[in-house]
Amino acid sequence: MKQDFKILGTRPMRPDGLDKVTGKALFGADKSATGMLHARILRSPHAHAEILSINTSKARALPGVKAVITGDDFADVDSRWTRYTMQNCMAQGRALYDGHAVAAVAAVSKKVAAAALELIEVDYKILPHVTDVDEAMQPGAPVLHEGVKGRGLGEDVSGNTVGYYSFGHGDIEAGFGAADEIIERSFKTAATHQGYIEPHACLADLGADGRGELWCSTQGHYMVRELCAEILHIDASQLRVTASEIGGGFGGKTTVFIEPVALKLSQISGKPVKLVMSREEVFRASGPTMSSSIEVKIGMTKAGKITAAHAKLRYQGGAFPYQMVMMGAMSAFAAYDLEHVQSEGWDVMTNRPKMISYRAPGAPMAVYGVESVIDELCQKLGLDPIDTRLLNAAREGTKSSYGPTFKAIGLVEALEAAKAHPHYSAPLAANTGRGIACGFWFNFGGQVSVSMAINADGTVNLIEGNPDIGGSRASISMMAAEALGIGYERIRTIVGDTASVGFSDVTDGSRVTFAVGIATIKAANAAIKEMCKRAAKIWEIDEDAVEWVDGAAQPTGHNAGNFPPMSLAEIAASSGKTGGPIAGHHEGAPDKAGVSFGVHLVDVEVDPETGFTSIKRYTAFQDVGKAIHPSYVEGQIQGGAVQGIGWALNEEYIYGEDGLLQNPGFLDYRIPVASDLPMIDPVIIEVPNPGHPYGVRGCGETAIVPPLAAVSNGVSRAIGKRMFALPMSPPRILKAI
Amino acid sequence: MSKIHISTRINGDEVEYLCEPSETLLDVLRDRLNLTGAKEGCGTGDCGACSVMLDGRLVCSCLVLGAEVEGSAIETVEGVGTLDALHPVQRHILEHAALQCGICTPGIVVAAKALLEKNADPSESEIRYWLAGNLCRCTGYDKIIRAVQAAAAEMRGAQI
Amino acid sequence: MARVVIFGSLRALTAGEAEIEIEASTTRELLDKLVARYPALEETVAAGISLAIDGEVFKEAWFTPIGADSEVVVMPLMVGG
Amino acid sequence: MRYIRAKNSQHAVSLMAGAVNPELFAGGTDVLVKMKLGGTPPDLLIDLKHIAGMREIRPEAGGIRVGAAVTGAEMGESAVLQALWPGVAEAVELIGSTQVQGRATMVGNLCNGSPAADSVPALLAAAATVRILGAKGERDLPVADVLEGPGKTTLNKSDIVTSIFLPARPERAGDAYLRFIPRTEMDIAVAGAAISLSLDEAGVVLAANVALGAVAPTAVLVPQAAKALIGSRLEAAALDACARACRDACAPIDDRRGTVEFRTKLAGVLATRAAKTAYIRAGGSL
Repeated sequence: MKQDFKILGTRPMRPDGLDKVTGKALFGADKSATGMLHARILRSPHAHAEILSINTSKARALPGVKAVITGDDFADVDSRWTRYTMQNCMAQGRALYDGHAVAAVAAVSKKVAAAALELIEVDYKILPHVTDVDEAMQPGAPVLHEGVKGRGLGEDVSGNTVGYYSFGHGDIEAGFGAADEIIERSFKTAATHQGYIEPHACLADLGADGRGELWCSTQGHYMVRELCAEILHIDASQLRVTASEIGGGFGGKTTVFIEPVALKLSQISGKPVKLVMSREEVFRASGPTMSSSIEVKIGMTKAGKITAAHAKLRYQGGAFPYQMVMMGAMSAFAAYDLEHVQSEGWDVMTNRPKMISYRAPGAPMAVYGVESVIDELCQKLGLDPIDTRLLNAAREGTKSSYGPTFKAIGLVEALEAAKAHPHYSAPLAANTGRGIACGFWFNFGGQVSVSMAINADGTVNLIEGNPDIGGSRASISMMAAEALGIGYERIRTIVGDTASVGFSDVTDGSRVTFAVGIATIKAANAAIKEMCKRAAKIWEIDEDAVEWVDGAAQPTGHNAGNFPPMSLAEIAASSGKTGGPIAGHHEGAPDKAGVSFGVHLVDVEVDPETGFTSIKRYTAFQDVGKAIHPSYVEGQIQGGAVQGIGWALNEEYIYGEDGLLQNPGFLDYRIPVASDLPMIDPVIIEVPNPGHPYGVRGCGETAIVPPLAAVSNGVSRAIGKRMFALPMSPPRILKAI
Repeated sequence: MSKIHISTRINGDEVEYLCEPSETLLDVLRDRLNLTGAKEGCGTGDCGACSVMLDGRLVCSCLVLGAEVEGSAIETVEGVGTLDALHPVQRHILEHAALQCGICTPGIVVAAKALLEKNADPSESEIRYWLAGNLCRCTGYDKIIRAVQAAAAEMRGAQI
Repeated sequence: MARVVIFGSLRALTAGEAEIEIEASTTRELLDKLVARYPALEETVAAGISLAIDGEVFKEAWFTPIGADSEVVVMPLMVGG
Repeated sequence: MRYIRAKNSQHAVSLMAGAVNPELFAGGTDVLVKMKLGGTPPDLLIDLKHIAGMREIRPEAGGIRVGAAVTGAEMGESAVLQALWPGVAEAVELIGSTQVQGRATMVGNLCNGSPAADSVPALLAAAATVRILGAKGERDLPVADVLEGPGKTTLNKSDIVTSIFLPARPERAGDAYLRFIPRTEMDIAVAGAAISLSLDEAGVVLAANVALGAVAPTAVLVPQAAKALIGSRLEAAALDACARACRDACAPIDDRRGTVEFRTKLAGVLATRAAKTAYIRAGGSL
């Protein structure tokens, strides 16, 4: 594995930076077209209702209205998973949650579109609803969809229970028998929203001939293309999707919500259609993550060795079948080397918006339960929480709780760094508690395409297919520069549209720097091979006698020929005469992404009279394999930690008895603001991933996993009472005190 | 209902437009004047992505009517910095990697510049409270605060 | 013979077997033989799975080589944020 | 909807009288949010900001008169206001973000009728009066007489509030406002408490007003809590009695921002803390 880097580990400016600090960068809602219409969506005011009829005639008659659609305008599709996505975009037959789309209009102005919505008459028959996961699992609960109950599930759970998973090994009963202390606890966590600041937005233009253009804010424009092509029954080749700059996603933009609607309105009206969600719509109808109800039981010896561990996870994922609890069940005990372990999970439907991924989906709440119980055991047995975790920590060769045997991993290094950090030994003030927790995420590889052109002036253009959600164009340019041996500033990386470069999986799973990085290195190697070939031709020596060193071709030794190195720029300059343009490309599906562990340390102060919690100090340790651009790696760690802090303290979807969402706005859905926080101190640990030529691991998701438990453990220690539910809002803490 | 004719000054230039009485300044900037630097993250004054300066005050342009700025002076992110020189706040945001997705960045730039014009040496706490109305979901604010501190230090140095 | 490890809830489809020995040189061959032996697994395999081969995770790749003594862990198709 | 800049106060009153569902418009931070969230839009918005005097903070009879269109930011920058009524100034400055402060007004905060309005408890404690121009001319009312219920005031349809008067205050006097929110900024008060008091030379409380916000249909004065402080040097027993009286005065609701139990508890805690701040501002030492 390469170790001596010239570019990796430096902190150059990102290529899209200037446009973003000057307001020039174009996000989803920033593009317009000549003759464009404005669309709006009518949404269900009920948690669950049969749609008896929709009368759109008055809306259609309003001057300026060019198209009105309902669920009837969408023909059925083959895949049931695509059907769920389609029916989430536009209800067919029943409205399944507060905010579910039931009709849409396109009109000459926003004002006319809004007026038209008021004229659509929907006749609803209200049906019983359920929004709580435990209630939804009870036999007799209102069932969202019949016939989708998970395989092998019995009569003890309702038809809302769409999946069951279990993982683990050993004999947990035997393990609990060997324990000196066993603690079993129940936890609840609220649904949270990804909370990206940019609402979903798109500009669609689809002709009657099935040729279309779509501009949208997404984590994956190929995913958008394929879903929309399937839903609209058009050819993928005919729909060109361009990813706008994306104003945050965190998993929430890994599906479609509005794009098929805008395309359908455009197809009917024959005009470009712009559709932008309001913030209220974002909360009511775009992907929150799951809420959960969790039981964790862990046995430990007096010395702190875990003898057995068992978790039961019940996740609520909204109004359609989904598969996500397995990610939590696999993550729950991943940090520990356990002989006897079992984790079980149930996916459950309710009358809430369809869940979608949120940064390490499924893991934070599972790990919250586990790390809470471990912390309580440490307190009860008088053990140091880091030493205890070190005693049980997973390391190279550990058979993980979800099956695979770990390769080189950095959990022990992260725990040791935490133990040695001044934060861990700093004195604590009154009413303050120090919490610690580990976290884990798998990280993925997946399909990727990169195309690289060497220009005659010695510069390089690179096209890749993954929307840049947090600076990846910079890290990809850096890896290209490192591989080619030229300066970072000589490379321009852009995110191509679906017609300009091959398929790429969604920007998710902390995969982009890893997977696009590998493809970039391979594309560079292909270009290098061609450049060596050109040099060999010029020198009239054998191609194999040329090697690439520091951005130049050179003979492999004196025997090969005595020529001074020929730089990339020189080879490029003559390329027109030596065989034409030089390029490199790579399409592949790299795997071996390499898991990542983090350890978070937090000091929280609780006001004993009000229950107000403030974060006084926060240090986050994470193994990232190799930090390409350390500033953006730090940013991922800091951002993930703060999202986790929000989840721990204040963020929650609040439903009333009526099944309606009570807080669809940033006023009462309380994400952390600048004044809520101290600096977040990131500590980068680099245990190289053997599966990547530069040692890269994904780093984006792990950081949201530990903070829920770290903050809860800190609060519990500060107030001397255990907390068992998130968010730990002030009324809840005060009640516990 | 007739539209209202407005003459105002935006980023130093005289601008005239017609707007509906109910249109916000943000709508006018984005939809009529093609100044899309100010973003609509919420439309209710909770996120600060639409921050602009109105007659020397930092405001959310989503909570200002297009019809009420007759004779005013407005500065948007497009008016911050010059072609050959970024404002120190902009430059330090870039140098400190104080953005990830960048959707909140225009609002942060406008708000932070306003702070430093009022207070050349703000404490960390003052910066955090001043920017509390500018939501950022990516960064955890750390690098933003550091960038503003660095810009403040540079600007103080430049004044000596 | 590769040792194939079946995760807990999938064992209902493998007659309770947690570990199965299969002779295969690639992932596709392994999956084909697995389904042939346990037809109840067909739906799960068709819907997509991830495999960990000696600790390294692969998503839906047919031609990944499998060593003679490899440990292959069958996992659900994973998703991220 | 129409938008009109009122030329003077009388013009505004007559515009109000002539419209069906008019709204007065100064900072717009409540009106525009309601419109965005789908409330019935007014047929007429009457902009008060350009009326002479509406944006003035001016000394009057030892007190201070604050015009209806004065923003929170302007109040925060007023040295005379900060010196005389720091509790009122801090209450107004707590409303919303820096951006909202650039627009929001104290009069708007009052007239919006929210039980959780930050400035209202401070105005009640300060015994402020409201100057109203209506169809029948001008009148002054104590702030308490303007409050009616959630989203409601006692103002007549064509009434406009032109200013609020903060009276002169004796020597050795101080006021303070504290609120509780789940975050440090950007939230609506879950509970709020304002205290205004004056001391004798020995540091004994001579007079006091205690007011609470967000714990009843309107902000309320709590005379029993004030009585508990009078004659004390804020000894523990006096503060306990004040807190108890505040809790007793609570008639809050359960909602997404807080529970009855939580709000009631907070009222006592906040009143105690605000009393201490006001006491120190008045020159007392604890």
